[in-house]
Amino acid sequence: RTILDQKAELEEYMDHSRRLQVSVNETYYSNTIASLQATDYGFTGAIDSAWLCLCGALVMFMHAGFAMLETGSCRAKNASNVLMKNLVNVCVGTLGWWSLGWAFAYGAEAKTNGFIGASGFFGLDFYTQDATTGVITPVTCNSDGCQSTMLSWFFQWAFCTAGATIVSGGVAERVKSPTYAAYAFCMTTFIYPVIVAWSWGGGWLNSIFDVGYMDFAGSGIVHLTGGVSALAGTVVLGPRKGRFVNPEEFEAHNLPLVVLGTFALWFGWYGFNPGSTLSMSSGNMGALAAQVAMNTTLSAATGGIMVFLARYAIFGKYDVGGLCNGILAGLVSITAGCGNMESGCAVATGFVGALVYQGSSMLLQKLKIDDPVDAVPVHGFCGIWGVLAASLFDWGSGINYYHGWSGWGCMENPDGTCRPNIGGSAVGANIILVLMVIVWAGSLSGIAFFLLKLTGMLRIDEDTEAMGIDMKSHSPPKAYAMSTPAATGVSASEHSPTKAYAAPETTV
Amino acid sequence: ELLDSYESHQSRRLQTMVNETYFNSTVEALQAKDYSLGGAMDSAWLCLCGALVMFMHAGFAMLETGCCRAKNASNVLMKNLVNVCVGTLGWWSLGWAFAYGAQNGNGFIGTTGFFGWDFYSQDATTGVITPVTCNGDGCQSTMLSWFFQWAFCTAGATIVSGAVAERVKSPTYAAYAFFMTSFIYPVVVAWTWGGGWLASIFDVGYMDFAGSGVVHLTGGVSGLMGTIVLGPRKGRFVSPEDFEPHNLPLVVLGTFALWFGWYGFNPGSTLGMKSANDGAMAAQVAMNTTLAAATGGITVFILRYCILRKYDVGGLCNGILAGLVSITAGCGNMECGSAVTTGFIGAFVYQAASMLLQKLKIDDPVDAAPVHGFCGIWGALATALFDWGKGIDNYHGWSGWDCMAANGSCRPGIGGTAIGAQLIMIIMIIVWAGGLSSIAFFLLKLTGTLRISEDVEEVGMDSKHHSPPKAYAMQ
Amino acid sequence: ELLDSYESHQSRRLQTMVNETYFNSTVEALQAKDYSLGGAMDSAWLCLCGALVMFMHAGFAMLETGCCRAKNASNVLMKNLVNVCVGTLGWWSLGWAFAYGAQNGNGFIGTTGFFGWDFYSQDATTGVITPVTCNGDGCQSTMLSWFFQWAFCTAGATIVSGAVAERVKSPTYAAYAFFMTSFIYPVVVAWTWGGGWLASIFDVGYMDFAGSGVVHLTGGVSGLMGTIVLGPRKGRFVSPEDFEPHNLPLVVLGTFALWFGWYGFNPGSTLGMKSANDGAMAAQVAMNTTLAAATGGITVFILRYCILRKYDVGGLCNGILAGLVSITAGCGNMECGSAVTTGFIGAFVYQAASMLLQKLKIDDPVDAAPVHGFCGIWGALATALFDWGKGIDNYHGWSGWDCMAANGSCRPGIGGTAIGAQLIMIIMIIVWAGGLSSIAFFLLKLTGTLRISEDVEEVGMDSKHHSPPKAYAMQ
Repeated sequence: RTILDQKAELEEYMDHSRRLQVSVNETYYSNTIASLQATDYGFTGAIDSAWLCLCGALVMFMHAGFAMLETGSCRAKNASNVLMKNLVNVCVGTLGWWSLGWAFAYGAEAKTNGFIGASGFFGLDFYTQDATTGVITPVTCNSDGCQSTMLSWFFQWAFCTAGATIVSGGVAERVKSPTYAAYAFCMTTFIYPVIVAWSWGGGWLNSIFDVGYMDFAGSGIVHLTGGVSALAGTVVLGPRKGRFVNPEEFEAHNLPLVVLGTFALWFGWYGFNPGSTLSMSSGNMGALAAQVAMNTTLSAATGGIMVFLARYAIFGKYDVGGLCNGILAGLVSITAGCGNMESGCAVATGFVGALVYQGSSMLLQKLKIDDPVDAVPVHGFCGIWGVLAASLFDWGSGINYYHGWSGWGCMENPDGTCRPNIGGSAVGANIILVLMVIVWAGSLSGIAFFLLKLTGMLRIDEDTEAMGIDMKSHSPPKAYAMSTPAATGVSASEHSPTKAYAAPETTV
Repeated sequence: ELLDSYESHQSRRLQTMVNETYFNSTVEALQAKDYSLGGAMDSAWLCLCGALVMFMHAGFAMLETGCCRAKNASNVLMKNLVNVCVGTLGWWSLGWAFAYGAQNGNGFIGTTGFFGWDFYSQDATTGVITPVTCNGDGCQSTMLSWFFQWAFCTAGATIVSGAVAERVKSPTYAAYAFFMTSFIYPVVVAWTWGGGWLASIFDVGYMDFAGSGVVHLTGGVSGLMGTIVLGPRKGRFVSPEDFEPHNLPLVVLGTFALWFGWYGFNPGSTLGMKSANDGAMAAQVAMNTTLAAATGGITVFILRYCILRKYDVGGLCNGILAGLVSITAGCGNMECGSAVTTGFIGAFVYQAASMLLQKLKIDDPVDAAPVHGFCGIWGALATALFDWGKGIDNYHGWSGWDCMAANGSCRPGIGGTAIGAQLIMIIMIIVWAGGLSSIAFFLLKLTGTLRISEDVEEVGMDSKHHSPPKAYAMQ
Repeated sequence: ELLDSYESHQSRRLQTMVNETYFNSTVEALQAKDYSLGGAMDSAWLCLCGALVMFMHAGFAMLETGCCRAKNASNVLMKNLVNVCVGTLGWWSLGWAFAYGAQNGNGFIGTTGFFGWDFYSQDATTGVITPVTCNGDGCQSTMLSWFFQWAFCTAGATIVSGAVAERVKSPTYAAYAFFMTSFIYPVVVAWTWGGGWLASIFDVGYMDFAGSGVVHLTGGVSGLMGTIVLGPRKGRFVSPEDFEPHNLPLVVLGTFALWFGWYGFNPGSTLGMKSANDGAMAAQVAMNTTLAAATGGITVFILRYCILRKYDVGGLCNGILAGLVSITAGCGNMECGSAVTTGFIGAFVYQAASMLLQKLKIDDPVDAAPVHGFCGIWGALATALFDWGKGIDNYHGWSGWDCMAANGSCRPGIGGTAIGAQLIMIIMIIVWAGGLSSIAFFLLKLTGTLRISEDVEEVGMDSKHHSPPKAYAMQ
């Protein structure tokens, strides 16, 4: 029996081992799983790139918004010049960001010396090339996934040139164009990049007070930098001639352009803020982007309607330009805190931002500081408010659960418990950020403009200002030629009666 | 010893075998990653598409401003800006909750989620926030839905602003816009996209992929009521040449911006982008949208040329919009030839409606009612008439490329029922939105707060009420 | 009992081992999920990029309108709108089939897919539709390709509309636009992107990442032929100051819209977005596009200032476009320093070509031929000259970051051949598109349907042919 039984059992074993052969070999298993993981890993790189390329393009479209808004807000006789300033700004700024700016802002050294980066000039070292095979690897990978340095360059380029464009509005209609181009280069290669190095680049503000600053998409880093520089510029330049004598001559010359510009900016802001997740590789990133989009929307709408109502209450007139600037004020205010606020706080932020904008706009008027497009109140003052709001309205429950960059959980101790009582430090850190941006950008811009003033290259001469820059320095000499052939004296005068309308213009 | 050798051999092989617990945890990690990527894709897609839809406001603003007279340009611009601002607050405070809040089976209106409350859950002890809701399909944040649908809601309300332009009092319109975005439109959504009674009517349900009926008809019929109650602009049918568009480049720019934004409106209405099927659907939607827009534009243009013997750029623009509105409901369940036909017929619907309004001396400054109302009706019908299936017996509806099934087999003979469901939807939207809007406008008229004074209308609102007093200072 | 205990122990362990069938089905599910996510990514990417490219029509319309005279503004706007509408129908009916239909080895022209037929497969019995075609790389819907390439096709045709503006008869231009989008351009695509004879020429093949040659040169050379056959606008070289742009804000807006749209045009030309390599390629393309645009703009601006001693905003705008066109072919296989150089040289090419046309008294109202034609040639050359490889021996071409390989090792000495291939492509496009376009325009001229009458040209097309008779009524 035992022998037979043992034989049967052994046969069963042999059967079993055949069954074992169909279970999975570890090498095969590992290869299969590794390829699946690699695909997922590759997806995160793809989705990050798609997200940031498209968001970067939206931010780039904000230049169209700035150009239309600023042009519409200025006088017709300088329209070409304002358009040109915006175009030159983005072209020069691109070369500045490429040559020096990115390296100062995001070069690896910023993380160690805390102040400024020093690698990646002219896009060098943006990829690695195998010396023997010549094969190029354009991406840098870590555990989160792979991103190309060029992706960061592109997305941050859009931010950099947008920041510089803010200044162009503040100094419009009286600054010499080559001077402004030189300043724009300075702004995009040094002033702005150094602030980025301190903050987003991983510099000293990143760990200040053991909490670090919090500025999700750049109320302080981008808008305050641009706004305070514009303030320096407009103060040094002085007001446009006659600005406070007969203000009605300085009204916006083309409101549809102003509104179009506002919508384009609002549209672009959906790249600016949601894109600042800087990746889209997980469901959490997606949820963050959605929250950012919602908060951005609410603050913009609240800011716009509040300024509109405030202006109506004060002046008894509808002010479309004010409504537009109110929307921008709301957008700037929410830019820092869109990622760590809930929707009610976003409405509150936009509400307060509207009051900040209106108050500072009236203050500048009172001080006879002439800011043609209200760049300083919108980007500077609301930028300050936005940075403060980001720490005051943090998601956490009360002051004890500051979330900051941690998203939806509290900032933690190394042992995984929530760090108590850091809300105050966080507010302090953001105040330091605000002060440092004002000191750095304000003083450097102030010095730059002041030196230019001393050398007489800053402001156009009175003659040009009276006539309009377009007429003096541009070809064609005016931005609009809406008149009929008859009015401009074209040979076709015999046909002119068939024209149904008369020219709105008479030439200067 | 036979056994011993067997065992040692076996155990050596076993060491290279994979332990199931380990395997399962690895697979779970991979599935979680895929799940998470799906959420990321959905968010990226809807955030970007929502932004495109938001840009349609720029299109509406430019189109309407360009179509009106220079003396009211500022006012029209303002109306569009105020509309989107007020509408945002309306959608946030009440609208979303009425539209997409839990209906608790009433089938009529949602009741949760006012002011964005309950959009995330917070752990009471740890304070950790979970912003997403997950189900078998993946995770989406409620805020994502809020944002994407916000763009639709305010776009729908803006339609009305065109119809009542140049004569409505601005604060009155702002109040109406709030009513529209917080109640009229959300209730229509609650019935349909929100899963209410129209979603299951006749056991087939309505079909309106991106909102020919839900959005455009709602806006269009409300605009029509507004313009009827307001009456025409002074002199509109006496000296029509005074009412021509004052700035055609703005009109064309607005049209292109709307067309561009429509690629968020229609393809984005897949409401997700986590599978190749979603992607294929979006591609089909994009193609159909393109074809209907182009067909509608060129057809209206040719029609107008036959009638007027003049080129009418504004007509061409409205024809493009007519094509776009017509295809909005059916872009997901039509093939491309049907899309061309839908646009073609939509052009005739628009042109006929536009001439009808002229004949009835109803003054719709931007032809909002013909474009959004009448073509919206046509679009909602076309989606049932041109369904992919093979004839009337294989209705696809929301099922995409497959027939509507019951117990695993295709349900026969439901094409007629589907058309019936569409008719009910159309009628209910007209009754609801048209009724409420006309009541609202009529009450406002009775209180004298609806229409500006004759004096203001003569001079232009800009110079009376605006600072600066004119939109252009080109000199 | 030894055996018993062994067996029970063993079987317990065996139960925790992974069965291969189970493993394979699990892995297959995961692979299918990844495969599906890849299709979703591709679709989201190309739908959105296609929409950006479509928005370039807004840019073209604003740029061309702003550059022309106020009296023809409506007509220029109309030409752009008609172009995109007619072009859509042309691309749908014939164009896509000629360009991307199966060539059956003829290498010259595709022959399947007219009117969007065969874009999906339908099961004859169940009626279930499968809209995607899958291969080893993943699944894409043919409609996705149709949509993305549609935007390119109509953009290419629009280039011509700028060159012939202000004097061509509108119906004539519409007929030409149909011919362009249904035959001239699709055949060029069939030779290149469609996989025809230029794709394998000289055993290296042409390299044109996003279409400096395929799109821009085709449009530019056709525009040049059109403007030569038409002759200059009356008085153009007598009183040039009358022909200055009538609305510079529109010009600048158009330029920004085009630049914005180019981020769909170039990065979207990865034609997929399912791996980190696709993503890195898109990022590189975006960076190079940016640098060339900025360099081109500022260089032309400075050149013009040196020549005119005046600031020329229109020149700056065209310089940006010149930089963009120049980088379009090589944005994928160049490093950033080369992109700056390409933009820099492109600016000179543009400025020289612009002055050459002036000298030859060829009147190109928006400088379409210098921007798209001449810079298109330069771009197609630059892509071979500035290839990533180490010198002439390691040509990369379409292989991305690696050399073109044969039998696993780099093929040496093919840089020269590659330049040759580019030259053949350039010459063939000039011959084909230039030849057909000039024949078409010449025949139209002979029949007297090409150019508007002197009378109309004098008064302006708007007041003669348009309703309303003027584009602006600002007063």
